[in-house]
Amino acid sequence: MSKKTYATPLLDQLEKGPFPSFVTEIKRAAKRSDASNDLLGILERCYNDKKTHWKHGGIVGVRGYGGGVIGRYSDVPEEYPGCAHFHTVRVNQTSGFFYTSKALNDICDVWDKYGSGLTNLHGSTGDLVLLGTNTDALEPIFAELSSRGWDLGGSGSAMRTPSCCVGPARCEWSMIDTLDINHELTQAFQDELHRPAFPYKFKIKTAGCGVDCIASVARADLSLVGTWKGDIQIDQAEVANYAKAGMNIQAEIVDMCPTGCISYDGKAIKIDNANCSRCMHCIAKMTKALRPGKERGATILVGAKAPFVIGALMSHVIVPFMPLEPPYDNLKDLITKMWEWWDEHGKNRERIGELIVRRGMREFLEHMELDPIPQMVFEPRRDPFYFWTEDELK
Amino acid sequence: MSKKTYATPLLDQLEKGPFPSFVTEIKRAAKRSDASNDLLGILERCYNDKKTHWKHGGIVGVRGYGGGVIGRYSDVPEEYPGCAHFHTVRVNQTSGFFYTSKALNDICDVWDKYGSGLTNLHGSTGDLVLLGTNTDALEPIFAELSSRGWDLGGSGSAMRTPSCCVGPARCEWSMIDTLDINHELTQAFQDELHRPAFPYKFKIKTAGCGVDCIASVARADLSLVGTWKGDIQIDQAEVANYAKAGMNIQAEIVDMCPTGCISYDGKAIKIDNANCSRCMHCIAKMTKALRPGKERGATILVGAKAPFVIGALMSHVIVPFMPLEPPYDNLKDLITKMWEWWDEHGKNRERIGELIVRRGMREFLEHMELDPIPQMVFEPRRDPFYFWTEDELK
Amino acid sequence: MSDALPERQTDIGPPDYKQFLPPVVAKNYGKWKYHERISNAMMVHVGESGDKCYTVRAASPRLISTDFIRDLTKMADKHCGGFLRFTTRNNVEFLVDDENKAKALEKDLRDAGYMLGGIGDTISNVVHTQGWVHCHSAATDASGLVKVLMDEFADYFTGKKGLPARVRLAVACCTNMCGAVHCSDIAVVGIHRKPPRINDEEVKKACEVPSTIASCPTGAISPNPAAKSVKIKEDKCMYCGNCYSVCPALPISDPENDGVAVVVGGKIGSLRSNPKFSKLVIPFLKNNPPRWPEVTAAFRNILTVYEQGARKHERLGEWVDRIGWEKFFALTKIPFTHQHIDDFTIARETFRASVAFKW
Amino acid sequence: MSDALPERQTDIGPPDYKQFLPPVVAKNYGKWKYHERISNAMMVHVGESGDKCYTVRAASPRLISTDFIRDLTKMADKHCGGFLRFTTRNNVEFLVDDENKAKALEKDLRDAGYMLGGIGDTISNVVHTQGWVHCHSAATDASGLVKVLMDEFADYFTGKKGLPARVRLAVACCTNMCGAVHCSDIAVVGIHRKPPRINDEEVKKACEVPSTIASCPTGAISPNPAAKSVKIKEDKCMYCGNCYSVCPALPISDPENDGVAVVVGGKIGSLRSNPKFSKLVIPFLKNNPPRWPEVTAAFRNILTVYEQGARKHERLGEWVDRIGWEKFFALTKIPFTHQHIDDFTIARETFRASVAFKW
Ligand code: SRM
Ligand code: SRM
Ligand code: SRM
Ligand code: SRM
Ligand code: SF4
Ligand code: SF4
Ligand code: SF4
Ligand code: SF4
Ligand code: SF4
Ligand code: SF4
Ligand code: SF4
Ligand code: SF4
Repeated sequence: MSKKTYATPLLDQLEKGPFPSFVTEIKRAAKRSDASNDLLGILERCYNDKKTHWKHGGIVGVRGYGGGVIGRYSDVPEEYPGCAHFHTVRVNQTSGFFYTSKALNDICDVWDKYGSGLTNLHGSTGDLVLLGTNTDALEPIFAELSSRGWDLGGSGSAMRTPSCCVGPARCEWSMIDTLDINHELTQAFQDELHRPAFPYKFKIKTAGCGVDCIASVARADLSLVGTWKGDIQIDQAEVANYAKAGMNIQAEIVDMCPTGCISYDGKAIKIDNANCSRCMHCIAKMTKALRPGKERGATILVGAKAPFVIGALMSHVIVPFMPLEPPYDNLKDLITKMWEWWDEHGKNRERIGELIVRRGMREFLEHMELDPIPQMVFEPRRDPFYFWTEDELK
Repeated sequence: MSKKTYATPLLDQLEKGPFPSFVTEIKRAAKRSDASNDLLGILERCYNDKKTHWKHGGIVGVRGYGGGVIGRYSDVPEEYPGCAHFHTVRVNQTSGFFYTSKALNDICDVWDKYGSGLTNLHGSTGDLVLLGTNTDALEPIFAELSSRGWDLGGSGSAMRTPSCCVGPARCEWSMIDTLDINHELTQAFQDELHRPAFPYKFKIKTAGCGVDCIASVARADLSLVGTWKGDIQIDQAEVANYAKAGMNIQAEIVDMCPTGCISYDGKAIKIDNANCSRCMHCIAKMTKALRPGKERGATILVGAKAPFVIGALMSHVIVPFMPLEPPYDNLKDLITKMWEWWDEHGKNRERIGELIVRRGMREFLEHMELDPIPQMVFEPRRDPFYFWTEDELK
Repeated sequence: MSDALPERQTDIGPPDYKQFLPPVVAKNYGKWKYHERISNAMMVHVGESGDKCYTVRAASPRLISTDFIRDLTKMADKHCGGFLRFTTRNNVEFLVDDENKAKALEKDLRDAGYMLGGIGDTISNVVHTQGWVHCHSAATDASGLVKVLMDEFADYFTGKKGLPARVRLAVACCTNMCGAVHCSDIAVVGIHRKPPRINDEEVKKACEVPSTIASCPTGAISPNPAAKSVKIKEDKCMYCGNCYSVCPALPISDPENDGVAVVVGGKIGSLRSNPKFSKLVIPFLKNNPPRWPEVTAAFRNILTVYEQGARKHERLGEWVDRIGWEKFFALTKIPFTHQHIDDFTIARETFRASVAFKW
Repeated sequence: MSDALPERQTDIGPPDYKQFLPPVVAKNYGKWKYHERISNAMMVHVGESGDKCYTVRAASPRLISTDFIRDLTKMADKHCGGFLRFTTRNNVEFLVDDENKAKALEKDLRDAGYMLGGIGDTISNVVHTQGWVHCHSAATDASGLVKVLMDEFADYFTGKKGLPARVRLAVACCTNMCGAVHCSDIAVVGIHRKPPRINDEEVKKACEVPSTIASCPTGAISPNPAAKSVKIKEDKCMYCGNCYSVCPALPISDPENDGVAVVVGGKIGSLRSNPKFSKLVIPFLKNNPPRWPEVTAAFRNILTVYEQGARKHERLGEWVDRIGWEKFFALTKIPFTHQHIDDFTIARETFRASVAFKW
């Protein structure tokens, strides 16, 4: 195919300015790839028309899998034949997004050969996203990647690619092994990841602490967040150093503690641990002086999702503290149990959080064999409208 | 009728203890009234059976009125014939619940003649409630009362008897003339009060300030609450007196101000009035030192009600500030306009607050010709799901 | 009173309040400067004019005989020029313009056995409802509960015992909540625990099917055209009794299973924090008349923990919001059950979407 | 790469992360003691062992070519033993175990034109989505918006300008919100303003009617049995486009009326305050590619007011909660409209049921 050259006056304006330009990236790829070259053209057109020129994807994929590829077709295929098909391949990223040059170069080789040469590192769910190829290339790509040790991520009504924060790899606050948990869950649920069989998507995100650098509470059906029991460990010498270095401990720490459980007499910090909600503020701002308590585990929350259909939800607590040690069987059992209930009662395109809202926490908790506890709610109900079982009436 | 004597071992236990006893009151009335005597019997029976022995009331009332009487019949009329009928007459109380001996004695005379001799001073809505009479007595009671200057209160799907706090009569904080407003509204809407023509009940409560001693925000479809513009008036000498008298101004005032807009240097108080939310805390606790600002008016809120059918609602702001001076035409117009919309769209047994939730604030505000302002909400909406009119798209 | 009926009048509305204002009130109307609490039974309001208005407050059971009223008016005639008023919580207030008069009044009231108090940071009278005295809908009595609660907390009314802030009690005998239960510091509401029983014959005669269906908050009611009646999906019914309000042929009361629920933490004023709804803390206590000892014990427990934990001026709901509901349940040792977790219209907003909580 | 295809494998999952950990990370895994920020481009983590791990962070547009990746790997080969990682906001991190190495690395990166920063209280990279580059659902572009926003706020990324706290931006090209718009400090989301157009023939062929009906949050869709299609009650449609996600025969995009909405005040972590949803502040700005000047100006305005008003460590949503939304609108001079008042599932909770507010 001889390459068209597109005038891209609009896009060109996005090569200006200090931030690295995705347009430059498309142009770089376009040098080698017809698909990327035509993408330039079609994208300029979108900018011009102020509308998308992509159509709903049909179902495309690799043999034996029901997900991992997002089909995409343009609505002007004749004019931009290079990206008439422009499917996305979701490659399951590594835990914590750690790579070696070798590994990334391998992927680049495959992608330069079979795809547009364009990627997203990473997609919002966490996948290493290979952006733009055609249906015929899918099997070869998969063969090349999988033989090199890479597998696809999730799409459709399946478990989605789990992801996690950098955690113990490079963070002093991680109270669970986020990378290992993330890896183990991904491995344990390969079938659920590749072969959509759920009512809708199911996302898992693991954060080492309540700072939640992976946004689990906002963006995962299952949020695992590291936490502790026991007293915050205080190094008073370091407290003094912070003060010396100019920190206004009263204003920045004491007054900002949401539970008011810290006091500071100008010398030492005292924490009323029984009233600490483990919000992480003081620890995050005085990392040298304060460290979480010694008994470690995770809080398990369920149900976050985007606004459709009943308004956005954040994940809410269902297990306040769960020790998480390999092989994480307790966690895997919990997940399996959760899926059972959702599978049975969830409507098509109903996330688990929506199902809990629809059928009530009671049914969910009973299925999960979890006792109701106040930590599950911000506050008890207001109205006196509730159910009793025959058992409870006895 | 020769009087039965009832053994009331259960009720008798409610004559013990320091608080004045309603059982004693029933017994006092029973001395003169068969109805009250039989009430003793039926009430003991309720205590024994742990259930009510009253049935739904049929429609009873006085000629020309659709409300003001609550019909009530017992489900064991043969056994307690004196209270087989036991209707309640709601007498419209005075503004602020002020009375003279003469006025109350008049009512007692009528009630001793035609009723049980039992009353509620006052009902939860505010009426002077005459408790227990029979259908035949209703017209005479009404004639006796109305000729002495008393009228009935509301019931059914009507405007209900408005009520108000003691306000300017005996409170230094009242920023509107609660008694007069209450009286004027009651008089202006006599027809709406006596002849139910609304989708459901409509309650009005007027409080002189945000302390809300009449519970308007919790219990009225229309809540009028006095407030001010301008700076809080400070008498620093009295501030000093409070400090001298032992008040911990920092802890009790400064730290408890919800907007953090007060400072105190050990001598004088300073208020950042632009950030004051007029919550009334500081004024209420330092009444000699602090007084509301000088421009006075009311905040108008709409929609409170009990939990049926969609959960309890509190009234919410629709007009942040409205000057209220006799003859209160601005207020009367507002009310009439509100009723128009509710009348048109409200379902049977749908309170105005529920209707606003069902059809949205926009429609209500547009009908009211009120512009949307941030004071109407705690926070703006979360989701991006909203309507546009053709006009707005232009 | 003569036997011939006088001529009736309509739409005259209530008498003008102005004629009922005591002279000191009329004179200083709208011109009060400040007030001072003299005791929990007496306060003085001082006018810009320097005039003083002393108020003495007495408890009333609200359900009172004309005798009780006549006693009050006699007292008013003797001390107050025949003026008196009631409060929004059904206490009686006597107003005089001079300290000595106030003292004499107070003495007379005490001698006559009145319970004085309710002013300031007290447990004042209980906002309440009809109960078994008058209402068909009642799942419990109201006056009886008020009596036993006020007996229990008499010292908090009179001021013998102090409190961090006002504690407002309420009693409602059914979920219509004619009392102020939904926004009270501690309150009790009558509830049922079994679905209504359908009397098809009566439904046909007495009820409007569409409004009966519409009355159900959970959509448990559907038409039963064959019987010209309704059907109730029992597993969707949460026994609120609203259908019974609309249709007498759906009786729901059941002595075995009726009782009360305790809610706490509501408030009305906007001082410090926004008005708050009460929250459920005890889903059920059985009806144990005449003195409902389980209810008074529950209130006592909650009050004691509040008293110990709250700061000055901190209302019960504000205290709980500060320490967190998990601490409230821990401190009061009240068991937390499925009933506590909301499953109604705003349930999602109550789920703890945060990892910050206390053990 | 050879031409013959290697043997495919399935269900192997991702490679074990352990092989990708830089040696200093592997050695100190789970045993970090503290970290220090050296600049907004570099930080050091110190292990219990005393080992140090220096991180240098560079911006990436996320939509990158293999060339970009190969450049990164070359840099990693040169300085970091071939190890590198990405952050959850799509920045690139290079990790070394020695300060001098870190400095050399930083210099090389700067020389190669990388934009360094994003560490600490910065505006880091924007979480975003596909937009016109790849998605059929997009009401706006994503990468373009990210580019112009990050150009506008480059100084806040590099740390040339400071901030009271992190400000997290997000962009989503439709209300599916694949970005983190619903919990971000300042974010923008693509929206439509006209109902979908129904292509009956296509609906019949391509769509499942019941799931199309169920997809509508407002219940605006009903069956059209005659046409084996659906009907849309236009006055109930609020143009969310969810039906189009489910049924391609209901196109909704409309260049004249599509655009973006700005939301603010969300947060995710539980530090200080619970996670917060973003709230709508600007209901509509037109799509004005390629540089959306109205959007960058709106963000700039909000950021400036926040910067001036917030306390140290106070996130945007925390600042607004402290001063109140009425003040936010006054300070930013953003007009308040009907669109701001919630009318969706939790609307009632947002109505101001309190008399405490600011003028
Ligand atoms: C007498 C009184 C209770 C009392 O002991 O003080 C009362 C008594 C009744 N109320 Fe009430 N309500 C009374 C104040 C209230 C209040 C409080 C208030 O007005 O401040 C409320 C809560 C606020 C509100 O309006 O939402 C209240 C909310 C209800 C409801 C629920 C309404 C709703 O929209 O949810 C009902 C049910 C109904 O209307 O069918 C109701 C219905 C009733 C009925 C008429 C029972 C019925 O279903 O037919 C009760 C008659 C009892 C009787 O036999 O005397 N009553 N009712 C109060 C009126 C006295 C007066 O006129 O002064
Ligand atoms: C007499 C009465 C008004 C009336 O028209 O009858 C009244 C009168 C006063 N109230 Fe009240 N309030 C009265 C019901 C209320 C109510 C309504 C209710 O309880 O249902 C409330 C709202 C309660 C709530 O928020 O849940 C109420 C919350 C207050 C407060 C706020 C307390 C707080 O900090 O939250 C004050 C201010 C204070 O005391 O600092 C107050 C202060 C006052 C003052 C001091 C106002 C003044 O300067 O005159 C009055 C002296 C009373 C006292 O008891 O200390 N009054 N007060 C009501 C007496 C009821 C009773 O017999 O106990
Ligand atoms: C690298 C990264 C994790 C990863 O696995 O990739 C990370 C790493 C760290 N975060 Fe984070 N956070 C990262 C995304 C997040 C996110 C998620 C997001 O933005 O979508 C959040 C939640 C934001 C929210 O609440 O909306 C997040 C909120 C924080 C906070 C809390 C800030 C606050 O006070 O609200 C801290 C604590 C602090 O800095 O005091 C924090 C602190 C840290 C520390 C200091 C933790 C540590 O001791 O190592 C790390 C240094 C980073 C820095 O930038 O200063 N990190 N951090 C992510 C970098 C993204 C980027 O390129 O900018
Ligand atoms: C690629 C990605 C955006 C990106 O640029 O990074 C993406 C792209 C799409 N998302 Fe998403 N979502 C992506 C992360 C998310 C996230 C964020 C997350 O996972 O943390 C969300 C919000 C959280 C959530 O799950 O609720 C998200 C919420 C949605 C929704 C709404 C789901 C809901 O329950 O409300 C849809 C609609 C749907 O499923 O039909 C959706 C649908 C889509 C589809 C498949 C469009 C469609 O309707 O068929 C998009 C394909 C675009 C394309 O052509 O490539 N996408 N989507 C992200 C996945 C990359 C990856 O695998 O790493
Ligand atoms: S979530 Fe916690 S453990 Fe994970 S990177 Fe962030 S601060 Fe560290
Ligand atoms: S973790 Fe949070 S709640 Fe606990 S002491 Fe620190 S700042 Fe306070
Ligand atoms: S509401 Fe305000 S004005 Fe009315 S009595 Fe109470 S404190 Fe006084
Ligand atoms: S009225 Fe309330 S907000 Fe205003 S200064 Fe006083 S305490 Fe603060
Ligand atoms: S609360 Fe219920 S039972 Fe009690 S008076 Fe009101 S309607 Fe009757
Ligand atoms: S009692 Fe309540 S929930 Fe049960 S059927 Fe009647 S209205 Fe519905
Ligand atoms: S936000 Fe909407 S338009 Fe953007 S990628 Fe997700 S589904 Fe596509
Ligand atoms: S665009 Fe949204 S609101 Fe409109 S019909 Fe489709 S799903 Fe319903």
